[in-house]
Amino acid sequence: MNEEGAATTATADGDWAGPAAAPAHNEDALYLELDGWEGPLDLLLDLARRQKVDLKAISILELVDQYIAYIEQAEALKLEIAADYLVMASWLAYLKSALLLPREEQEDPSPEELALRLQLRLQRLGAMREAAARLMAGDRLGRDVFARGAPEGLRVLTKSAWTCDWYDLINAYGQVKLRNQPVVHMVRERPVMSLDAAIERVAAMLGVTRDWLELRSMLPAHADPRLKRSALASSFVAALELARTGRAELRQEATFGPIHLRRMAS
Amino acid sequence: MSEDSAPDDLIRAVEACLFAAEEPLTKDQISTHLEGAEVGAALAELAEHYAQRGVRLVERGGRWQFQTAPDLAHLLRREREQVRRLSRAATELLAIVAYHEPVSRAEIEAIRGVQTSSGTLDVLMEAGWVRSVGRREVPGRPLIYATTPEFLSHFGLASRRDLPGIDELKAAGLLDPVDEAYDEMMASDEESEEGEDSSS
Amino acid sequence: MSEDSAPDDLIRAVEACLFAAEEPLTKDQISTHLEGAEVGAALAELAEHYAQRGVRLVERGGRWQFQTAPDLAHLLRREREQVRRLSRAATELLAIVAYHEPVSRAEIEAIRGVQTSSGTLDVLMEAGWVRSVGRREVPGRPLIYATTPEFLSHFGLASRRDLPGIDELKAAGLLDPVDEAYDEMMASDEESEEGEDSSS
Repeated sequence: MNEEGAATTATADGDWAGPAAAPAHNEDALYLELDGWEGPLDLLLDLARRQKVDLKAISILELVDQYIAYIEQAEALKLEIAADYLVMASWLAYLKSALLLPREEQEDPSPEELALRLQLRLQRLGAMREAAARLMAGDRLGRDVFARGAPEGLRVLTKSAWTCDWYDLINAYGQVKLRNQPVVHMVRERPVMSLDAAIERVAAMLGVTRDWLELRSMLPAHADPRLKRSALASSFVAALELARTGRAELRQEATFGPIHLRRMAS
Repeated sequence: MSEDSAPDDLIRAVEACLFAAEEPLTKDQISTHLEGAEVGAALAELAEHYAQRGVRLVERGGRWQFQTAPDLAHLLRREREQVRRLSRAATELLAIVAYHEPVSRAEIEAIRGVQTSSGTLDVLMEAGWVRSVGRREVPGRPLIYATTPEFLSHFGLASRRDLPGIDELKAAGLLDPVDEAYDEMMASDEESEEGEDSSS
Repeated sequence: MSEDSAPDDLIRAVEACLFAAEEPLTKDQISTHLEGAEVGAALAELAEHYAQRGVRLVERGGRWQFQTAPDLAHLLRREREQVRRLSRAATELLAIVAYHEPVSRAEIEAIRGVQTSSGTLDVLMEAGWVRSVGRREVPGRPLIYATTPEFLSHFGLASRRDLPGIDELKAAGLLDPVDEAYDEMMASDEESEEGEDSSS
């Protein structure tokens, strides 16, 4: 039922139309429902309005007393009070005592400054409250004024202007022809290094030294790129084969790192 | 009576009522809205006032409504051209019609090797590049299609003979088998990698 | 000019266009529908013609629309509620955005003295009355919010200058942040004190 905690201030047609003081005009039945306020500033503004003077002329001291009395009463009734209301109460108590102190004992910022700033805040919030109420009271579309109930509507018909270029057309035809050509597979002769050749080659190179050699450095240097790929594959398998038969040992320090190999001491 | 002077409140109320209504209203319905007022005269006066304007007050089957003047209907529908690229399927279809015309749908499908959705052909006809040119005198008498003069002018062709022949397509690399082209690309990639290796 | 004579075709066309439109239209949108015609004068004449009728032509945030005259509201209010119910928090938030725009969430909270639940802002954005219009170039780059043309249209405002009391609020400094207002008061106090000093 409690619409955003503001049901108490909503008018019959649902629009908020006045300050939060609305339910509390009866001063005798002090209204102790903190839910009705949006926060300490809201409550302060409400109390300030009850001084029934221009917000520029409110008595801050009086306001402080009213606020503190209000909170104390709520506490006496053992109502749960949100922390920010209590923080405001103690700040206001401090402000009051500072305002009552002799001037020379005041620190910076002066209590007058703090009081003035609080007053300025209340004025600003109050101004927005009134502005909101006036805004809501204006001629609202769908409540006070009405748009045409059954507009015919303005239609925009989209016509497609198709486009295609010469290259796409020819290329498409090429692809069609290709897709439906009888497929003939031809395996062309490619330069390869056989496994036997690789074993022989790697073993021979290992025979020259006892140092670690990198596998890639053992490939034919100036070969056709396709032969090089074949040589890399075959040499790798050759290295594994040599290791398996105990003629070489392999070392790789990192995953995908270079592979080194050297002749096993015989 | 002069229409120029401010209309009276009843006329204004009927006017607003009909304007805001979501559907045509009978006299009685309007009257109910207006605390039982007699609205016949007001309706007649409003209809007369609006007769020359861009909006009319009309009665249809005992119900009253505002509507825009019929002579202005064309202004309320605006055409807008949107340039759209032909889809891959439509492009293939168009190419087949161009190279093989006149051609039936079944023949197009035989050449394309896939089924053709009817929407695709519609797009080409809408674009004005393909039209039906009669029926093939075979069982079923299928429609046959050919390209139009607009097709030639869009593609800047003097005649269909300007379409490149198969041999020319081959020479331009457009008919190279895909895997061969791929191999070539790979080979050149490796070469460039090596270049980097040796330089480092 | 006499409103009694038949309006010219351009006026009729603009009238029909706005009657048919489902949403308020800018001058440019109307013009686009009418083959680029200049419609400013026609709009002015139409607004004048309708000023006394049951339906008005109004401009809201640069967009034009017909709507019923406000004094007839009591006759047209329907049984069903067409207007969104706004909570007090939402109402206040909307006013703060409208009078201070563009404004960040922190600035809104400085005025209200409480945190704003995100749901409240969402309600206003969903209604289409408030939208985010970028970020403030300060640390944290907070989003800043402003009202929309729909806001003006819904609340019957020709522009933000029509917000009730905005000139008075501005003149009274009530739209300036507290810090600024305080500094200004102090500065003017000092000046007047100085003035007194020098005169003495």
